[in-house]
Amino acid sequence: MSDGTLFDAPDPAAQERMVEAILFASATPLTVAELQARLPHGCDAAAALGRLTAHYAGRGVEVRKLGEAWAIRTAPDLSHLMTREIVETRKLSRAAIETLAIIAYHQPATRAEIEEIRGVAVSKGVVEQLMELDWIRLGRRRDTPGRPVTFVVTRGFMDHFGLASPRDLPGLKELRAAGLLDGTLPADAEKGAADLFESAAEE
Amino acid sequence: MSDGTLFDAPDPAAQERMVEAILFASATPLTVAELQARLPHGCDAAAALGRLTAHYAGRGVEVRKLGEAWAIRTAPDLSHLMTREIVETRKLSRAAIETLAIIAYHQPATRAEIEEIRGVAVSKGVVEQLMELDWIRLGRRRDTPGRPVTFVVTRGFMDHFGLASPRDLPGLKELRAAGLLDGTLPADAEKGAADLFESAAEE
Amino acid sequence: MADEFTEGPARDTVADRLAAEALIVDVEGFEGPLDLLLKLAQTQKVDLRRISVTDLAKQYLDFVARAGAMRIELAADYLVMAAWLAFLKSRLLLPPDPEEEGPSAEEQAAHLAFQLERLEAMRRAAAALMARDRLGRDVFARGAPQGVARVRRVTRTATLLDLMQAYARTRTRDEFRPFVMDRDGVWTMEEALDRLRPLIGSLASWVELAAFLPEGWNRDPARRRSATASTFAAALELARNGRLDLEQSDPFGPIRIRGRT
Repeated sequence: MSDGTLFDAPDPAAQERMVEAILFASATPLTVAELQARLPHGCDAAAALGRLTAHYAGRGVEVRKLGEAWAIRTAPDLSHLMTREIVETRKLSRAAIETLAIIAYHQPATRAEIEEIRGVAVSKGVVEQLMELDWIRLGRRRDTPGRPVTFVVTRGFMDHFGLASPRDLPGLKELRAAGLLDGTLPADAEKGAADLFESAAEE
Repeated sequence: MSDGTLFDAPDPAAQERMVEAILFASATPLTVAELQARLPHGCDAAAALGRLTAHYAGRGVEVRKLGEAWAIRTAPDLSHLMTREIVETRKLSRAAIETLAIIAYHQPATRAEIEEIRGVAVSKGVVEQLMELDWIRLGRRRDTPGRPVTFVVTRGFMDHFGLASPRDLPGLKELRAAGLLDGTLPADAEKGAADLFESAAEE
Repeated sequence: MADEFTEGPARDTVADRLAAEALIVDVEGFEGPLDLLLKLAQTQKVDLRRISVTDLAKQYLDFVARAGAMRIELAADYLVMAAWLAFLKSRLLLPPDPEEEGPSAEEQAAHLAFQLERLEAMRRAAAALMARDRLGRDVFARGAPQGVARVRRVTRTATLLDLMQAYARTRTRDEFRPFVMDRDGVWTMEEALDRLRPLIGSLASWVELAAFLPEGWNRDPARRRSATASTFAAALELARNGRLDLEQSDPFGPIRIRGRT
């Protein structure tokens, strides 16, 4: 590529085509930074994404924001046509589903916090299963005695459940308003959870 | 779905959306017959495919016929976006850095002169590598029997090493003062290097 | 973490927990005492915040008694909860003791109600989450993703320090000396050329080549041989370049040169 590209960025339509090609080719969502890194110098990935999203509104596939990343996905109303593509997944146990929900709504969440909410010990298999599904991962250790590990949800989780932001978790506002998300958490833990949501939203 | 679909086929735009979603999600190209089989009754897969192909003309991906089947593929002119170059930076080999140093200190230097100082043959690969790095280039041919080619350092070399001129390189005396040089110098080495600087400066 | 929740079922050491887990029997599909309590609370059909904890405690204790009668081995957690509920129930029924430290019975009951409400809320949230349009079930990713081909390119780099160290190395290395030709007894062709070039311009007549040997190179045979050879080679080179003419009248006779204008 010549040095000229440093100064002559491709025109907006060309940038949109490029983002379209890259997003189409990827099965996993890509962040704006990742897109930017693959575009020629001088391109504005965020602006191109905006135009592309508008272009695909109402089409059979759509550009979706999934957490901090973007992907093209089939329109949900066409799922009935996709029976052949459905991937049969092992049914999740009630313990796994509840553990996942607790991590998603309370993240970062320690094992002790999950156990306190569910009233039973978290079995090792559940955490492993959720990690294997790439729905949860380890967060930063909690800065409390014992420095317990925390769990947070992943980009894969946002992708799987079609969430544009952690704020889009169903019923999050109501749960928070009812004081059900921060009841017995120590003050610092509460702050930590709030921070995570904030920083995730800012990114 | 009600029996009504038997009689009320989805409108053309809806059919195009359906074909779009199916082609997008399919792992393999699909024939018109296969598309037809997956669309609701009354749909015209070929017509929808035609509209979809036209819609994608000139975009970052295109609807392409592959044998008897159809698929969405990256536009050929954007295929370069699908490769990612990983640039790895490694230290220059000892042979290369020594050859470069001799050229820098003695330029213009012939291959025979470099070999005489290093005591080993200069490999073609080393010279090519230094040329590729744009650190050395061919100088004027030496006006001696055989008219051997000479090597000189380039502007790129000075930029990389932050030198205004190769004459700014510390001489052997300074190298020794800086502790970079210990051991005994051949009697004429210092003088020789100085002489060469002079002649290089004259050019 | 568990420490701050002292009023709950005690969770002590890992060993205790492991022992407890070994005893766990999934009684009628309940996942632990809190789950069972929630189920029982829901039968009261009131807002969980207004639940009667004394009634709930009674229901729970009845359940545990029933299980005991049926010789169902209950996990330790259930029994710990039963003991704690029996204690809480008795405190709730007695007038509060002003001397008592720590949370009041009402506070403990309220906290239990809160826990039940929170567990229920998390269950609803989990159900709502699972009901979303999910990837691979309701929405689909690209069926034929195209990977990014990775092209590895290696560039080399060096610093000024590397360069200086390399040069110092070439000028000092031990094996350096043996490769330097000892030039004391050698008159190189370059030197001969340098000597010849300025002289031939004014050379209009034939002069013997031997006259051009440098001074002091005539006595020592080795030095003379070197000087003769290099001067001869230099003469050939200059003749080739059209700078001089060369002649020899007979084999092994003297070689003479003349400048060409």
